[in-house]
Amino acid sequence: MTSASVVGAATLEELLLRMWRIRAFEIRAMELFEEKLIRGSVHPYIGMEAIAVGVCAALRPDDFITSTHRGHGHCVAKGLDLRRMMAEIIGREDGYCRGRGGSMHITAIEQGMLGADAIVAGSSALAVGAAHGLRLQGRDSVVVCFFGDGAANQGILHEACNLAAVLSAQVIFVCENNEWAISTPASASTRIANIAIRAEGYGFPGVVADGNDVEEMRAVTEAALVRARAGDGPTLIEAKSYRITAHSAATKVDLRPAEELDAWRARDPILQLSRKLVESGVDEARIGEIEAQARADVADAVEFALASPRPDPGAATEDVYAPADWNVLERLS
Amino acid sequence: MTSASVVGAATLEELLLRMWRIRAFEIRAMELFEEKLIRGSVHPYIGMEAIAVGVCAALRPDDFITSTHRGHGHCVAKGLDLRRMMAEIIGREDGYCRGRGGSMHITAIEQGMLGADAIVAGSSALAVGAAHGLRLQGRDSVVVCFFGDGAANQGILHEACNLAAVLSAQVIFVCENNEWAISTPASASTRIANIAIRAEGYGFPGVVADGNDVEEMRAVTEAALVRARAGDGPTLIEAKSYRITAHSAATKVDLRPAEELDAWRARDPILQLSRKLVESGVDEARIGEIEAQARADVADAVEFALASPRPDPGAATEDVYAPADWNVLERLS
Amino acid sequence: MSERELTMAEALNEALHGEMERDPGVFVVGEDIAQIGGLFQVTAGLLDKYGPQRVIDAPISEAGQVGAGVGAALVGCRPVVELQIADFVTLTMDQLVNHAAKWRYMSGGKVTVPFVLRGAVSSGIGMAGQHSQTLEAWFVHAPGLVVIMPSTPYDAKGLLTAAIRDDNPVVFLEKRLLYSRRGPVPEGDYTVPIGVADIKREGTDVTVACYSQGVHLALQAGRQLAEQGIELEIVDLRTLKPLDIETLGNSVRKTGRLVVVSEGARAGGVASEIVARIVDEAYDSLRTAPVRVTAKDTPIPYAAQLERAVMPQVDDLVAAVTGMLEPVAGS
Amino acid sequence: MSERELTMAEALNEALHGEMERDPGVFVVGEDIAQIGGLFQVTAGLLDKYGPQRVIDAPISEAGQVGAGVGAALVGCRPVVELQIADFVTLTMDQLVNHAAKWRYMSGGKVTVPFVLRGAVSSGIGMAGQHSQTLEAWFVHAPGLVVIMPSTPYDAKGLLTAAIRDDNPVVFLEKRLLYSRRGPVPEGDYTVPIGVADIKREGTDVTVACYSQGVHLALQAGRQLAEQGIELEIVDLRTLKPLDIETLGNSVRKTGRLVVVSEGARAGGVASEIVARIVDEAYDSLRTAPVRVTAKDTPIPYAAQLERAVMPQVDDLVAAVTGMLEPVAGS
Ligand SMILES: Cc1ncc(C[n+]2csc(CCOP(=O)(O)OP(=O)(O)O)c2C)c(N)n1
Ligand SMILES: Cc1ncc(C[n+]2csc(CCOP(=O)(O)OP(=O)(O)O)c2C)c(N)n1
Ligand SMILES: [Mg+2]
Ligand SMILES: [Mg+2]
Repeated sequence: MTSASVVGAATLEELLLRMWRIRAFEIRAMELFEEKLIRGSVHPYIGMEAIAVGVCAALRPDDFITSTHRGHGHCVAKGLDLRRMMAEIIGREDGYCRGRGGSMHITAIEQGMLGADAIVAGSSALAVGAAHGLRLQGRDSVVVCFFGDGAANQGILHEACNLAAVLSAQVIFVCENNEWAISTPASASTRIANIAIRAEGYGFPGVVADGNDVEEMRAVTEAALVRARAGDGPTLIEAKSYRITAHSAATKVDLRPAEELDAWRARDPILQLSRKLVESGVDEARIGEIEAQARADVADAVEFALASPRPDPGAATEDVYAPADWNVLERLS
Repeated sequence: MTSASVVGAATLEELLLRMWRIRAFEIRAMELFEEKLIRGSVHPYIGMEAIAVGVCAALRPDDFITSTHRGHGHCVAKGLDLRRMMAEIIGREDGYCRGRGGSMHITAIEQGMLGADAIVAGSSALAVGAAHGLRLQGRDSVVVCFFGDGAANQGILHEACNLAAVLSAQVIFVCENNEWAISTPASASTRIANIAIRAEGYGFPGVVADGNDVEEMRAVTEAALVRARAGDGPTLIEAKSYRITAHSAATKVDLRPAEELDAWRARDPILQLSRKLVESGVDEARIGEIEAQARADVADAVEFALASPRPDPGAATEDVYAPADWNVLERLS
Repeated sequence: MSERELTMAEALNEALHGEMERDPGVFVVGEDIAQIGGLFQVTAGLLDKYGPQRVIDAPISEAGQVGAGVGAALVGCRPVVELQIADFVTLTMDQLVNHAAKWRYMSGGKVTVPFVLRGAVSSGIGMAGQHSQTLEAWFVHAPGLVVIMPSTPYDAKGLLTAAIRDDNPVVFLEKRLLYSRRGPVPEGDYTVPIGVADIKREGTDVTVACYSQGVHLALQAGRQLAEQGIELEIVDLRTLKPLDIETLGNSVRKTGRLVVVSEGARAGGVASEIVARIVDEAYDSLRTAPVRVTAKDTPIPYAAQLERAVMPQVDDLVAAVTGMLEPVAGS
Repeated sequence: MSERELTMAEALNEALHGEMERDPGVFVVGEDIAQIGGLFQVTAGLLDKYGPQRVIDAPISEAGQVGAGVGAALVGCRPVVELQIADFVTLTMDQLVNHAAKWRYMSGGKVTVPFVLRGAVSSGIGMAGQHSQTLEAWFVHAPGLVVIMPSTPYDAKGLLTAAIRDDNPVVFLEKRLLYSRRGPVPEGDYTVPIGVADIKREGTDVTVACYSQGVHLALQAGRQLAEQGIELEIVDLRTLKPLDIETLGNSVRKTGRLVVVSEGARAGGVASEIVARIVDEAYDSLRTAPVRVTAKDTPIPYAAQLERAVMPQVDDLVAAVTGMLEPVAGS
């Protein structure tokens, strides 16, 4: 497969395909974790596909994102190659990070992906600095920072938001409020109903959006992009959504009430978009084709990944430092 | 002198005396810094006396405060002994911290002073934890956390506020907005007019108060105390004020516009309270007596401090660890 | 009397239950520690027994949790804060080092900060760069902190109990791969003294200073080398600050040879500190240069064979020992 | 040609002016660095020349500033972040170590993070517990970071220039007491190579490994000891990571004796690391045990005589040297 194009006004069918690619990728990743082909952890983006796909559909290729521990969806939506993603998360040489990073650290700056970050909220200040750097370079590229409801309570996010406001940085903060942080509901980690209101405390707009509605996500992002590119500063978008799977493939105890899960399953973003397409006249079969296409793309990615060589253990100590005059092996302590 | 009593409803004259004690203390401290009797730094509280005195006048002796680099005023207002304070900041054995802490680290838990903190915003989480600890002990003592406008942008403050909200901790956050953080005006470090609005983002009340009006400060604190003791959680009080002196006794460049300084000098909290007392019938001479009394108290404190022995250098390595079975000298690496 | 066996996670859990029962000032704070008992079940069952005021699922804000712990300690409680993964301690260094560690000294010795910070060191299972570090060297370099890293369930329970009762701030690091290891653990109350090393194997040829997972590397190497007639003396340091230099020094004086094992990065690591301490303590008894067996100076990579390549292995230790026993040319 | 003399603060300022002029991607961020040019005037004059987009008075939020620096570096800029006081680095350890230091490695070597974090080490003037630390040992223990601590204005300008041009994240620590020290500094562009130690005094009897303020202690001790006929060889390490073990090793092979001076706390400090490295490198050349002269393991106290008591002094170094030259009984 080739990486999905993210330019221009993608059709709804294209958006559905991207959402399905994410879902199919995560389903396979969870299986590969069970098969012990993936180590560490996998945090599936299942149920939240409309957020990343909607946001990234509004971006230009030269815009940037930063991502989280739950980052596969952001990568796919930003147009990364499923093959190299899969190779990374099973730890092979053709992976985006040559097997060094794994699931939580996919980085592809050439495609506007500044990096996934396994430190909750950790990448928020990076996004601000990247935006400021782009401004200095005379570029109007925007940086989107994805983070979770749990991440919203980290100090670094506060610092990043305030700094972004002061610098009028071209940043969009996207809070993926999926109601839970591992076993802790958002209602237990804050006393407020909408994280978006915190934007007022920094002096920029905060918007609540339906994170299961890909068109709404694209629309709110477009508005925020206009603001950002005009130099008017950041926007905080709170996308209300839910993760349909457990926190991670390794999760043992899941506290989410069955009714809550069922209610959100009924609002599955893929289901909703499919239904909408059918209502607008698209053939049921075409929907099936899209799913099949996505699954085939992922199967191809797995095949590619499994055929990719394992990294050479002898190279494990390389790339700690960038090349430099001093960087000759015997000087490295 | 004996330490000022802070119990009960202090009269305005008593409050004026406390405010004068702070001012007189700071004036002498700046002189002693010039004379090189004080090392490091001195951050005078001059112009902000109404905040600490108003807030602490509302507290019970068994309530607690945490303080900042600009902490002398909080200490005096909380009823600490001027003698031991002065001995500390000139580095003598009779100081509150036996000369280990100095100006930025006065601690007197026995008087409800959990410690001054030279890490801007650093003590905010301490205040929350102390409050929770008091609750566990079945005490309804409240903890007041003083911090500056500059401190408001630190991550730890965000974490502390949110944690306090979630725990319904008996904390009062008092933001001393004196418009400047060293050379950086508050208007350059945030995009908002009132830091108090950030309280909404945590789900507790935020109040703006006139930090140069000691009665108003006492009144808003009383309201916050009722809330806190009832278990209803924290309040953020933003006290608008100004430091009349430069950032510290060591400051070389001071950017504050003369007009701004003049305007605030005219609103000097001591001046205002004195005027009010006179208007209400108090003799001008009595006002002068209060000032004289405060200056005498401070003179006595300086005399005491200078007579106090210098710490024994041989004891410099003591008290790193609390006594413990393992804590015999030869085991200490 | 049949010896009861527990996993290290269960042993730690018993210590917490015991201390919370014993002292109402003990409380626990962390992410996902209450309702589900922590990702590794170290806090299991506490919420039901002690309620949400003493067993707190905190918002994700590690610095705030540590700072709150310090504040609660100042008013006389004994908080235990859990870091889900020890790497997140990077977020708390200011509260830990500029606050917990220094508050007593800066107050002139007037206050105490009885506070425990626990965290899981997670290398060895593919958690990659931001979830696999072990930073004990930093804490050893922060005067005021006690640093503990147990290797067995027995030690874990006794040391955590001692840590909670200690009046000083303690950093207590638990190797995640050891949580499921079983070993004998007495029921009820006991402490393992802080600052006392334990000789996990007696031997005459080479002293191995180690702790946490390193002890298990050493024990395995000890078995292999015994077959070749080489007898390791394995000194489990257990506490890195204070360091039991007496026990270690005596062992080195006996064997004349030292290998230090640490899973931390090599440069500036605990192994370097121990070499320097032995140079102070027993230089004249050394028959050969002490050798460090450590992780390499890299972040921890994801792929299995890369992670293995940067972490110290039993073979590295065996090679270090045999290397130092070879007759040196010219001597 | 008369040699121009500058203070270290002026030398550092020249390096910043030079690099900002040369490379539009260089920008500086910090507290009070723009309008007033920094508390120590290291960034003086930059705002007027390069404007508020490149010379930024940031809100007090050290972690955010460091994180922003990393982000800007990722897109190709060369940010320089100033910590007003180096102790505040505790607030940034996560952004520095889990982000700046690791991003390249975790990306499989695809990205670079050309980022400099500067800060003033402020012991010696009564700034007390939270403003007097020197934590280079932590950074040495964080693979991916370069660590530089200059001792002279010449080195400071050349090393800061090199640091800004380097493609790696650099921690650059400046001893505050040295800011006002003068020394010859060439005009214009030059670099001092990273990873190359400088022999500040040649001698035959004892090698002193030192850096930053320690170099000045050593030079003073060297003058005193020369009067007694003892010749120190003073190796200014200048960069602690990478460490120029070659130069240091050669010196120790010549003198057979090593004293390491560091103002950091003793346990887990850089001095321990250097002893361990020399044990690896030149054990057989050592005629006596290497000795560490360091700060004591305490927070830094306020009162003058207490601060002096815990910080290493010239006398301590002199005593260490004479102690190791005394004939050892029985040898
Ligand atoms: C700083 C930090 N603390 C804790 C963790 C462990 N952890 C990983 S994911 C997670 C929950 C994050 O919740 P949220 O931000 O809502 O994202 P979600 O997983 O729901 O997408 C936690 C606590 C971490 N990775 N980093
Ligand atoms: C974490 C930290 N960063 C920076 C400093 C240096 N510093 C000391 S006071 C100060 C300004 C604080 O401003 P504000 O909070 O408004 O308090 P004010 O001095 O105005 O009372 C700064 C930046 C510090 N002490 N701690
Ligand atoms: Mg969530
Ligand atoms: Mg201020």
